[in-house]
Amino acid sequence: MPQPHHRPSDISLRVAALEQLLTERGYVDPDTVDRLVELYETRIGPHHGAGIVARAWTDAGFRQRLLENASQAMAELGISGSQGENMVVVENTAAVHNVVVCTLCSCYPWPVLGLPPRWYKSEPYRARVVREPRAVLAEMGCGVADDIEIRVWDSSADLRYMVLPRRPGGTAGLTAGELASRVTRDGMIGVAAV
Amino acid sequence: MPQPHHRPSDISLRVAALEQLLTERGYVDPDTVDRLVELYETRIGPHHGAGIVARAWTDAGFRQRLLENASQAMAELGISGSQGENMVVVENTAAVHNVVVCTLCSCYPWPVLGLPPRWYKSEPYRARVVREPRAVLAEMGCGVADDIEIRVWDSSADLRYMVLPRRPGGTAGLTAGELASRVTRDGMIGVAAV
Amino acid sequence: MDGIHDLGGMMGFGRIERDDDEPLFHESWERQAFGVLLQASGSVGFSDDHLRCHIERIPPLHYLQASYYERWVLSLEAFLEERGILSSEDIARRMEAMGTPSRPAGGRGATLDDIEAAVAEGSSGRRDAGLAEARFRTRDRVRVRNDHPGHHTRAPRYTRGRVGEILADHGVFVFPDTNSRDLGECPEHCYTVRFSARELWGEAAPARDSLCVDLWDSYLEPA
Amino acid sequence: MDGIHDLGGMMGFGRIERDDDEPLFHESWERQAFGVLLQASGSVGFSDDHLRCHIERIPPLHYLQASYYERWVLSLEAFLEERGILSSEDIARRMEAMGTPSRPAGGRGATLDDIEAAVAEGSSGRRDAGLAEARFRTRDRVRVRNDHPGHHTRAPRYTRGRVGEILADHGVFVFPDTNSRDLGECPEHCYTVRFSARELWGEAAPARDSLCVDLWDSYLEPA
Repeated sequence: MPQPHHRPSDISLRVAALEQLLTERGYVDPDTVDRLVELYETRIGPHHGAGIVARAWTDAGFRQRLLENASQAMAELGISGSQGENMVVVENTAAVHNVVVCTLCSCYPWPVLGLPPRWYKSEPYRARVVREPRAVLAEMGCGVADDIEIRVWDSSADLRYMVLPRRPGGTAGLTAGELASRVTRDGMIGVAAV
Repeated sequence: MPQPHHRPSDISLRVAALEQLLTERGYVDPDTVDRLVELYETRIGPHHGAGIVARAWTDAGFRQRLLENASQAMAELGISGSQGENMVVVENTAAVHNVVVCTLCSCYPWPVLGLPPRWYKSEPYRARVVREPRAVLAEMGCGVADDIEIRVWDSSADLRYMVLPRRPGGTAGLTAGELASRVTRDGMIGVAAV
Repeated sequence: MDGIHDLGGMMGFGRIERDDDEPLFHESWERQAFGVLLQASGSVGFSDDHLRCHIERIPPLHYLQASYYERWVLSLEAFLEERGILSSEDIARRMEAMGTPSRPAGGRGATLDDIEAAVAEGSSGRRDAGLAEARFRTRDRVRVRNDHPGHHTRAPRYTRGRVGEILADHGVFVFPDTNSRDLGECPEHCYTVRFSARELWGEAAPARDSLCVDLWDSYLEPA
Repeated sequence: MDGIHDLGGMMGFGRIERDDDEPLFHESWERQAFGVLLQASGSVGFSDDHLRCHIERIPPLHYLQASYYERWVLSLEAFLEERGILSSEDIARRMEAMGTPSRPAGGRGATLDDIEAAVAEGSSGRRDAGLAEARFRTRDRVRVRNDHPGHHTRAPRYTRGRVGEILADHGVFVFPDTNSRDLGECPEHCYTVRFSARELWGEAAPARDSLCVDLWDSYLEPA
């Protein structure tokens, strides 16, 4: 473990040295590094999750398959991959509001939501949402009525969780594409209504 | 609560400002501040504890009274005071080795040991000695045989603990004063044999 | 509260560093802070419960960065601000005005003997034994309630939900959970509870080792 | 290990700060670190279990000071040093030699589609269901063992000793406690266990709320 006194003031130099050394030793290829990042910058993100949600709202059979075996149902839409090999989708209902966290690190369903926002990885969120989810959700603008159960999912193992939000009212005539644009990343984490 | 961004680089200036303001408002008198500190610099310290230990080693009746009601027995020697109003003395025997900590803050028996050393207040000591006392004691040079019970006292309330170490062998002819000089602060915390 | 201060059992801290021939204070401001806090505690009604309560609220990163006496200072400031005695702004402004540390002139000139007598008196949290009934007796088996209150409390987290035996009843003491919040002294019996190391840390702990923790009556339930 | 990383339920952290219109990476070195780590994980055999294990060993103060990707970097370095691939000194020397950050020239030139296909494949910790027997079934009541191992483990501290109900058996997965220490995959059933909020946090918690935690078979015992 590098000791604190070795800690560089310039982490960017540290990472550059690491990449250079690993490249020289054949463990890393800088071009591949760039393409890997580009993938998350350009192709993988919460639009995947939003598409899944919209499809579930408009296709009862898909919704059923999604809740039974999320990874399989997602594969129908060509969505799969690292940090989402074993997906679980949990459905908000009139009785239950779900919210996802990883208290031990910051596990997150990358193939459907992309990389996590900073707040999801922050100590306050990880520490607080398991103990006082109502206060946290209210603070984040997503108050939940007292008669609704809040169910917090702490992703402590290989399962990765996505919330299927409730379909908002007044959206009967919308297409799946229009519906998808209503779905937010925060809604699929469970800290927003949709 | 002062926020981190208010945190002064110069804590000494902060304390000076605090003392000046509290003096102006009549809550503090700088001369009394000095005398209070002087008391712990010149009069109160582990020599009090060492005297108690030596007396217990040489006076069976005192030892008995000390183990039954430490505050009362100490008062016989004129020792009492703040952070030691309710003292408990725990005796090391052939079967039990005692060690004292305060995991929640750094409670310590001031009237008998003075102010605590830095290591006693440190996170590693507070965190580790309750969970792995054998490793901690070995690391501190006070290995305890496997067939001896280690009993850790976590001073979580108003009681303050002092360990009565075992009297070392070969000290039969010594006076109480000579014995007292053998007793260390660490022995009375329980991280040294004597 | 289950704050960073509740360190018992937390791993990852590494070795215990001991100083050789350690001075009583490492910095002159520590000396001054110690004296100021000791005197102020009496004059502004800043009890140990208040001291601890405000230390526990220091955010975790700041807590770990701060030294022992720095935590005292932060706690006293928070208390003074809460009571409307001094604000953070008062202190910041004064720091700016002072520029460099200096000390005010002494006043009453109490003698060392006066001070020694006052300190020897102390200030016990013990209250009349008749003020509360003991729900437990020596040798009773008790379980520490699995409560996680947000306020100041003195049952270390590693004892919550665990079963031990009452080793001693020390009598009746001011209850920190209420006293720290100015909800009254609400005195209760305080016991030493002895736990086996295995009960607290699991089967890997040495069979004969034990931990003794002092716990107030209402932290406990029959086991 | 019961390290600082095990944050669930810890109090004192304050408000959750959200960024408006947050970029995917806040600094260019984060972008680079993310890519390097992703690629290195495959080429040096740095599993998620190893990543987490070494993050958990970062001393608490340093852990809280470090950002998310900085913890990744520290962990990867610790792993590389442990395996004898690169030492801290190698990195320090190279930093000095470089002076300012620069990037090496690209090599193989994998296409975005190639990379996408590899990432879409993923790398699951799931193993053949026949490799382990399930000791529990859906609706069984289980207690999380009150163990506090010094090594990497995935039962959050707030669940230890608490009773819940098996909500689902997800099949058989590589066991992090052994895999992180190179003691083998030792695959086990992994379950979602549902706890009432009151069981975890005490009677003050809302009666209907619950928490679901994924726990391996050997973390559990019948309740």
